[in-house]
Formats: sequence, structure tokens, C-alpha cells
Amino acid sequence: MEILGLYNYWVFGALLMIGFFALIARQNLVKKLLGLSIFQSAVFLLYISLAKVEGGTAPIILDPTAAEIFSNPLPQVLILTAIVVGISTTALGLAIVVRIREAYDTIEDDEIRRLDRRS
Amino acid sequence: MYIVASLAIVMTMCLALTRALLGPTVYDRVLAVNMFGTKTVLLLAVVAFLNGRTDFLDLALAYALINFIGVLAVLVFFQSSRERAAGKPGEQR
Amino acid sequence: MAIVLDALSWAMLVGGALFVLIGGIGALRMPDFFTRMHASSLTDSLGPMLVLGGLALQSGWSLETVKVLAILLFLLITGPTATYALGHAASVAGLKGGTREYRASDPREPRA
Amino acid sequence: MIVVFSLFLLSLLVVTAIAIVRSENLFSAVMLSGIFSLLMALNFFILDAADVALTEAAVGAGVSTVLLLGALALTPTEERRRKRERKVAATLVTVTMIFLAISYASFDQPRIGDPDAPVHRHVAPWYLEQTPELIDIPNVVTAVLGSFRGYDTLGEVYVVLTAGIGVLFLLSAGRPGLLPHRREPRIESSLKSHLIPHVVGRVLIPFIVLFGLYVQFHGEYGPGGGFQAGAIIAAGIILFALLEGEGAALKVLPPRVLVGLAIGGALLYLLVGVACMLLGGNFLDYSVLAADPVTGQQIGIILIELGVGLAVTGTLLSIFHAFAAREQ
Repeated sequence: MEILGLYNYWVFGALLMIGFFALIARQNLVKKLLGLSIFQSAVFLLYISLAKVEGGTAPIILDPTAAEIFSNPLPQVLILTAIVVGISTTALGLAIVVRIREAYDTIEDDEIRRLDRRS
Repeated sequence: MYIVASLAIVMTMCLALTRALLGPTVYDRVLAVNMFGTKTVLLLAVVAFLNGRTDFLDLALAYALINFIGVLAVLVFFQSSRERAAGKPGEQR
Repeated sequence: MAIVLDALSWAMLVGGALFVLIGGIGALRMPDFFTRMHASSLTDSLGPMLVLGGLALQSGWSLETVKVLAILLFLLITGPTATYALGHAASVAGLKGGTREYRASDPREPRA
Repeated sequence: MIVVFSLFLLSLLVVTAIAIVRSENLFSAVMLSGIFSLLMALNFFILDAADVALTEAAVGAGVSTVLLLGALALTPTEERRRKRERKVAATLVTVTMIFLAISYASFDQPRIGDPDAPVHRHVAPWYLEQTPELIDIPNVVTAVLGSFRGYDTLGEVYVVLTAGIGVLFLLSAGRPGLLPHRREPRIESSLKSHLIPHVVGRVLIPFIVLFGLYVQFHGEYGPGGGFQAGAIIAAGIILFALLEGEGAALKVLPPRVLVGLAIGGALLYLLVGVACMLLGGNFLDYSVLAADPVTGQQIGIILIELGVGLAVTGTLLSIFHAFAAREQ
């Protein structure tokens, strides 16, 4: 049981590296962006995992006198805002991809570089 | 009993995910995503009862309302890509 | 009375879970798209009805019941609509029914 | 027992992520990332983060899929097939090594859920203890978001706004004016011809917007707040745009209004902070807004949540319309 308490870290590592792999090894720019958002989600997962307290519940204190255990609100606040920021930055990335496609007629990284070299 | 129900739902999610991975047509994938969404609503509701925090049913309600948009967006996407493939006049690409 | 309601709600929960599972198996094992859709769409209505009905019985008569019933209502409206729309799109695109495996001539992924 | 679910759902997350990276068709990658988002929300929920799960639900189910599809409509959906390159193999080895290193390092980390972990020993107990006393709202997450760490949130709102402005700049190049203008009527891709989805969707829109408002103003008492509400309302209006065609949605909420909402919301947040300074407090110290400091805090939080909601709705809808306008 003790070892299972570390499982979230491993999943975090795996997701982080899957996203990183997509970012480096895939040539397609949209795929790179999807990899970036997986990378981002890995970080979200790490923060929320850290916020968890055993036997706790979400930090909404309905009855201040009751002695309940609550999970840590701070990482949740950070990630809550980060999710919305994440979608807007992904949109920014997609906008850049759309413009690249209009200029080069391709969204493959190596082809773009080849076209750049030729001109 | 909540446990039994949620286990069955998680198993079903697994099956739906397998269908999404296998495909083979794009419609199978959309179907799997739709199924997965319904199962998510159910699991959220059951786990809210399991944990005794029924004030969190809002989450399931949010998914029940919003999941539909994804499927409709896919349909609009199909429709517009079909129109584009048919080469409608006035569509410069 | 309470024990009857309790037993009924447990039965509904387990029954609903069973139907959900059957739908999942059907969606995985059926041979082509339309039969898969058949399996998943029917159970996507019946399963939530039973599961959420069971939950509503459990919660007694409170705000939770209203929320559970609202979730059920929205699922019952949107689920079949999504299935209809998807099936319509698939048939317009020329996907044929019939118990056979996927063929290379079927429209696969849309190209932009 | 819930631990088993948690492990299972986390594993599904990894499987889905691998499938996203492996699939060669970008459309199926987008569909799979929809499933990824659903799984993420479930994991957040099981890890006791109801607010975060609601945010992921609001953003992931509606807005994110629509934006990705909007971009895919403008780019090829098929990834070019290529032979396995040496670079890929090298990357795979490197990535595996780093993964193993992270896993090895995890043995020195506190177990998940350990109440004595350093994270839980820092400011968090103070927040949990002081919120009922200083702000007196049940949802500690909203209290920390709005009041204790109001600076952070202000910054995040401006990041969202900046990203939105960036998208508008990038996608409006080559046409007159920064905002996408009303265009000639044309054959639009809408679902008008599909009777059943059209009717059902129209029934649903008021409920989505109503639910968004509920999430906005119930955020002090349950999971919710400006970020979630903004995303949900934006999703509702995007549904309208999908059903009636994008032009009809622009007629109801013209681009100017959307940009006005985004900027107005962000300014409202800033002005609340400035008002606090003018009334003799610190920047974003809402205690001075009313005679009673606790009431002042509550008023401040409601105002800034409103600002956040407006800014997020305006920005997300502007981004959506910018992509849709580029399509022609």
C-alpha cells in the first residue's frame, strides 16, 4: 500500500515524458501542440495530487465547528486559473499554426525548414 | 452498492476507450467519446454519493449539459469539410 | 417502507450498472458501426435512468433529488439527439450497415 | 476502495496520452484528447478538487474541442507518414531515461495524501483556519482565489486577455480592422437543416446559460466561480453559433461587444483594486469596501469574480469567432 502512494508521481512522469516526446519527435505542429497540452496536464495532475490529504474532502467548509480534514486549497487555486490560461495559450498556438499553414501550405516542421532554406 | 455501480461504470469506460483506440471509422471514435461522456456523468454522480458530498452533483450537471456541444461541433466539422470537398463555389482555399 | 425504498434503489443501481456494462461490451464487440451505435445508445438511455433513479431514491426528497433528476432529464434529451445526429451524419457520408467488417472503400477519416 | 479507482483512472490517462501521440490522424487525436480531458476531470474529482474538476469540465467538454476542430478545419488533418527515423529512437530512449529518473526520485517524495507533507505545513492551514473568520464564505478555494491571492488571479486574467488579443492579431491579418466584421451572407455550415439537433440544442441553450450564472454566483458556497462560469456561458453561446450559423451569433453578440466584455471584465478587476487603494487600504485589500471588513471582503470577491467571468467569456468567444472567420 505504501508504494501505491507514489503511483501519482509515476503517472505524472509518464505523462510529462509522453508530452515531451510528442513535442520533440513529431513533426506535425498541431501534434506538437497536443503534446504540449499533455505536458501541461501532467503538471496539473502533480499539483492536484500534492493537494490531496488522506481522509480529507474538498475545501468547502459548510460547518466551521465540525472538525473535518480538508485538502490543500492553494494548489487547487493555482491549477484552476492555469487551466483557463492553458486553453487560451493553446488557442494562441493554434492561431500561429493556422498562419504558418497559410504562408507555407504545410504544417510539418521539417518541410517548413526545407522551404526556409531554399528561399 | 455504490462501489459495484462505479466499478461497472469504470469497466465500461475502459471498453469505450478501447473502441476509441480501435476505430476503425471516425464515427466509431465520436460514438466512443459520446459514450465516455455519459459514463463520466454517471461516475461523477455515483462517486459524489459514495463520498457523501452530494453538493458536488453540479459537476455531473455541467457535463450533462455541455457534452452535447462536442458532438455537434464534430457534425458541423464533417459538414463543412464535405462542403469543401465538394468544391462549393465561393469557397476559396 | 424505508427498507423497501432502500432495496428498490439498490436494485435499480445494480441493474443500471449491469445495463451500462452490457452497452459497453456491445459497443466493443459488435461487428460494424450501426450495430455498435445500437448497443451503446439504448443502454445510454436505460442505464442512466436506472442508476440516477436509484440515486434519487437514496437521497430522499431534497435539493439533491432535484439535481439528480435534472441530470437525468438532460441526459435523456441530449443522448438520443447526439445518437441520431451521428447516425445521420454517418449514413449521409455513405457508411453502409450490414454485418461485415470495415472495408477500405468506406469513408474513413474526413479530409480537410 | 476509491484508491483502486484512482489507480485505474490514472492508468487510463497514460493509455490515452500514448494513443494521442501515436495516432496519425489529427481528427482522432482531437477526439482522444476529449476523452483525455474527461479522464482528467474525473481524476481531479477523486483527488478532492471539485473546483478544478468543474473548470476542466467547463473548458474541456465544450470550448477546447470546438477550438481544436476550428483550427483543424484550416489545416490538413492527416499527419504525413514517414519512415521511423533515428531521431525518434534517440528521443524515445532519452524520454524513457528521464521517466525512470523521475520515478526513482519519487521514492524520496512524501506519499500522496500524507498529512505531514511539507505542502500541507506551509500557508494552507492558515488559509483553512482564517477563511471562516476573515471572509466568512464556505468555499476556501474561492476565498484564496479572490482575496488571499488576488494578485495571482489578476495576473492570470491579464494573461488570458493577452492571449486573446494575440489570437485576434494573428488571425485578423490581411483583412480590414482588427475585429472580424460582419460579412456577406453566405452558405454557412450550421445545423439549421438538421431539425432534431436544432430543436434540442435551442432548448438547451437557456439552461446552459442559466447554469453558468448559477456557477458564477454560487461560487462562494459551492464549486464554481468566474473562470468556470465564463467557460460555461461561452460554451452555451458557441452552441448557439453552431446551431444557427456563426453570423447569427455575431448579430446577437457583435465582436465589439465581446472585446468590450473581455476588456471591461479585466478593467473591473483592476478598478476594484484601485478603489481599495483610494479608500485607504492596500491594492486588492477588500476590507475597506464596506464598514464591516468581512462584508467588504465578500463584496470585493463578488465583484472580482464578476470581472473574471466577463473577461473569460469575452476572450473565449472572441477566439472562437476569430477562428471561424478565418475559415472563409
